[in-house]
Amino acid sequence: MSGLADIGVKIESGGFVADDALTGMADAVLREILQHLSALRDHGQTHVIDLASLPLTTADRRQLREALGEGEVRITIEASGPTDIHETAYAGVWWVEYQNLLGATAIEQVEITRVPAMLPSHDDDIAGAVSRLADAMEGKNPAD
Amino acid sequence: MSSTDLEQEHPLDLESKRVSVKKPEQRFDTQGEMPGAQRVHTAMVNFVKDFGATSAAYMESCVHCGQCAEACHFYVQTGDPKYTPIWKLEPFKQAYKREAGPFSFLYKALGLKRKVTVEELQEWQELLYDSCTMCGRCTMICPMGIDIATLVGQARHAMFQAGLVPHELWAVAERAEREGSPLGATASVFEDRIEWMGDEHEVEMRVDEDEADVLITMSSIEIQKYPESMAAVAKVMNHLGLKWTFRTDGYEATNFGMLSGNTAWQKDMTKKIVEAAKKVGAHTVILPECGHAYGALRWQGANMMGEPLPFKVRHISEFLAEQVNNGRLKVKQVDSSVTFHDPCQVSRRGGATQAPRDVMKALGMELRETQDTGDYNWCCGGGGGVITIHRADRLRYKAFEIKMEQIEKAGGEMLLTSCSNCRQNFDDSQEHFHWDKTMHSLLELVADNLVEN
Amino acid sequence: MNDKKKLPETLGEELSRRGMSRRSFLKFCTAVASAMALPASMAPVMAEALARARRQSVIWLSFQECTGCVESITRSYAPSIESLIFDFISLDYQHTLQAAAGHQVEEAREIAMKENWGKYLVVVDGSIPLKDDGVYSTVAGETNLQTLKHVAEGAAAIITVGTCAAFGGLPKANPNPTGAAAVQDIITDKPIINVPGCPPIPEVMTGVIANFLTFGDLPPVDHLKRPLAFFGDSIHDRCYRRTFYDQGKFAKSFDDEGARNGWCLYELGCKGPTTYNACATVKWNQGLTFPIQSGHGCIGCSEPDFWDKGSFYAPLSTGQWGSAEGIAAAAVAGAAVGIGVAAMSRAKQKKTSEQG
Amino acid sequence: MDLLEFARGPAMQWSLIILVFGIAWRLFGIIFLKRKKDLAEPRQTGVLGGAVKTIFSRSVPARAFWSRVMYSNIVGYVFHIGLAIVVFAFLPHILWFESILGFQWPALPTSVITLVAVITLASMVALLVKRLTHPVLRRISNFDDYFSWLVTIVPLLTGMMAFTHTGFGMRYETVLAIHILSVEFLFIWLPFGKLGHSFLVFLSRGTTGALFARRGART
Repeated sequence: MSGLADIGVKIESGGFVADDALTGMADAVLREILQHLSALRDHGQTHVIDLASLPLTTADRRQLREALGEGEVRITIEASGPTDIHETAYAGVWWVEYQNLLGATAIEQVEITRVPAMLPSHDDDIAGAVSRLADAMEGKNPAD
Repeated sequence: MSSTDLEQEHPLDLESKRVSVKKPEQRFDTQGEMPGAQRVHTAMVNFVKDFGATSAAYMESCVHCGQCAEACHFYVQTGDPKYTPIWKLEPFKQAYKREAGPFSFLYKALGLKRKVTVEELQEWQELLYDSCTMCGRCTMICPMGIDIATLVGQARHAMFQAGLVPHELWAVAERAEREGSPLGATASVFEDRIEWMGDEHEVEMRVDEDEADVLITMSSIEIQKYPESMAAVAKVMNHLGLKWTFRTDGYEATNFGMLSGNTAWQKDMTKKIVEAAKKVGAHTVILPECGHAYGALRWQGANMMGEPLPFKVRHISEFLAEQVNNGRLKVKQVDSSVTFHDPCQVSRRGGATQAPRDVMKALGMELRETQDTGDYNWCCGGGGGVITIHRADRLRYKAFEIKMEQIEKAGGEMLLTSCSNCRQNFDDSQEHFHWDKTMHSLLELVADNLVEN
Repeated sequence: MNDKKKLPETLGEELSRRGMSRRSFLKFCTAVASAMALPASMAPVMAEALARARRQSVIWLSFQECTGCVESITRSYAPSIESLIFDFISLDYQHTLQAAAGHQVEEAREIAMKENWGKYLVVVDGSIPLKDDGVYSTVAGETNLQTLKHVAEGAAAIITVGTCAAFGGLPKANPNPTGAAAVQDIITDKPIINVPGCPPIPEVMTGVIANFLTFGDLPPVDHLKRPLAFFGDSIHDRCYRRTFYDQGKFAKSFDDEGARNGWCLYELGCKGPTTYNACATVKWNQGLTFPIQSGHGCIGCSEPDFWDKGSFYAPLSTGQWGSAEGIAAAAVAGAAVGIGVAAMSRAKQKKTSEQG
Repeated sequence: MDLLEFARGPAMQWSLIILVFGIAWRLFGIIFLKRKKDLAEPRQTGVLGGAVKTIFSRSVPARAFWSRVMYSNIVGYVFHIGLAIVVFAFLPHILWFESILGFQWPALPTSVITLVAVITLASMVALLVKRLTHPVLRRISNFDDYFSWLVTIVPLLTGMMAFTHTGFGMRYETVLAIHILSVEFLFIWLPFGKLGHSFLVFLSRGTTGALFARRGART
């Protein structure tokens, strides 16, 4: 071989073929979601399903996502990389997707709750915000 | 013991359809005075003495698949697993493992394999003698190619040395050793019968010629029960214009030494024929219609004598086939269909399966084969000395049912064989079952249909 | 290490000092929980607990090592939330990273030990030489063995970082000239957790420390004392190329069609089936890739004695069948015994034949 | 040294040495026993041809016996062929052979191997059931028959466990080590028990073939 250009490298896009088959896992997850959604209605119990912990193929995930559909709310959070949250077509079922700083999907979760845990402002952050706002109004430079 | 003693001790039963000694009132199935342990020891020593590369290869390769049972007429007809051919060798397999197998040192040191007992050997007498005709059908089915029949023969040697032979078989063998014939066909009886047959059939008989190209031997079954075969063979020989002779010092072709397992006696019996043939300078010895006689001289003779035989050995059916094939023997056409029963020792184990078929073809007969025929033919059930043993009768008849059924199905008008032992078994069984089929001799049929010169 | 400013007491304070929102922290905790296979609902609980956690004194001992483990942990692709944990802990002794030198350093260590007796964490990278009284590696006139024994005495727990500290690693490889040993071979009376790998995955380190900070003890471990959350599955079990293995599609060389198609590397000596680590799931360089994804089989670096288990390129199903000479000798010996036994049997036969 | 290293290292070396030693011992120990010269005039002299022919012809039962031995033959064949496929057509095994022989051959897809392994397993169970229930087989069976069955089925079972990553609580490398060790035990046992038929079959079939060919009987 005379150079790197001669090495035939096949660049595959969009995941691997082997990972692209339906296993029927999506149906099982849907049943689990239904159960937890009922628990939310009856007892106010929340639940999170970490999709990484389940043996889902890319195709399974796609199927699950399509089955849940899109709802009214769509939120983007910027905190150490973007986080996309949207309510699915079923109220109380949220699709949470964390991305890392490189922009790759790090974690995908289905959260069954009224408000996703990421959304509410934390007391500590609020406390910090109070002082920062006050400082800002007094014209102080927060950098000091 | 004189010959009168012989008559008193084990009188021959010449009246019945098959020849044997009269049914003993009291059986003596052990011979000689020997403590049990010594019998076992003698049996094992003699078994191992015979042991060679061939038997070892066989003993080692058995995978206990049990298929040999399916080839054995005694098992197939009774369903009793003890008649499984390889099981008949069990004590000797045990002995082999203990004495010569790869773990023999372990077995001995740890006493893992107990010694075979004399009771077991006595029990096995029935399996080795009463229920094995050494027909070798099991050899044909064995996926490992083990020649079980050979091993049974070897086991019989050991059993004989240990004095564990069935009463009748020992009696006829002993008579053969002393009188020269197992069934009372002494030299003088033989001579008388030759003369009688010569007169009766107006055929020229040649006895005790000094020189001859062909020595004709006879089986005592023929001499005693089917003397016509002597006339028949003489007719054929004369027809061919050969220089032939019977010899009173070497005529008995049966070898009960071999069947009972006494190699010394076997050698004695072989020696008589060999020496007679040498004396007259015969280039061919013709064996009669007797299956085991063929094996005894054709395949074991030279080995018994320890040197190659200076003459050719031919079974009569082989000889007839040669002669019709080369055109010297001219026969008339017989307008009949025929079913042929292959004698195991001549066909399957002798390699002369085609010979009788050539002869029947020359006779223009329509051959109607049984379902299993030729090399896969079912044994008549009487070979290997079984026919002489009274206590084996029930089992022998049971085995014979296969033959009757297959022959009925084949449907030949005539029933032929080229073994007088098979023939007497057919006669005896015919009587027992009141069957309407009679077995005939191939040789006699040929002799009756020679084209006049 | 800034002495002038008052250091934050808790991790929560450290967060607000850095202007890092609780949402970022929750995200980090969610990632840790996911990696450690904790229930997803544990993440907010973990975040609260960690935020209240106090600074942890850590003494890092480096013995026979190559500093690759430290490199792995400190040289992250970008400043990440993982580094937070390292900033937050009080790294009271670390040869490579500390500014001070000489006797001061040893003194600082002694002080930290005294102040946090029974509470400090000990992190060890590198193996400990035992041969010839351990002369092959000494620091400040003290052998590694002496140092380890001394420091371990007041430790709350020990975390080994890298295969050398966990199992002996390269220094212990045959013929092991220094008599190298693993920490667990020497210290038997303290909780030890092994984070092997050559080097180990940074996220695994952080996960273990986060676990210690959150729950006050070490996470569940396997029979080799490795955290089950990261070492519970083999590389093979979680490998994205596993399907190809199941289908029987294998790369035959590193530049064939199979290799280009990303087929299984079993035939090229991949040790994935017998190697337990989180490479296939956590991956390296912030989840970018891991060796198999980059086209090379797993070499089994998180397993004991991986150097001595045959070639990295020999398939797992092969083994040492010995030399052809050995086999030939066996054949000759067998034949000799066979012929001998046969000859003996013949002689015996001859004897019995002559007797009777 | 852990179990897997032991299995892949010294255990493999020694089991192969014992295998080769044992086969040589058994074969030479039989071939060099007393062999009487057959003095009878042969009907034909193509004795070697007869031996070779019988070695092949006995692989299939004669037509006359079909109805009586069909079942055992079919199951036996399924078991032997199945085992051969699993041993010789599964890629990890081929790689093992390659490490000894220096060359490899194409493997079958693992899904096929799995199917074959299951069928082989079933046929072995069927053979055992027959051995335990058929009067003839019960009568003639001994320790060797059952033990050799066990020694053969254990590698098959552990192999399937290793392949499917089913350890019943055992780790993969332990299962793999047990699989390799079980094969090594088979190597060690093979020359001395009835598994020796794998090489003795040529000797016993050949012996009878030569004998019968000499007599002009069916080989």
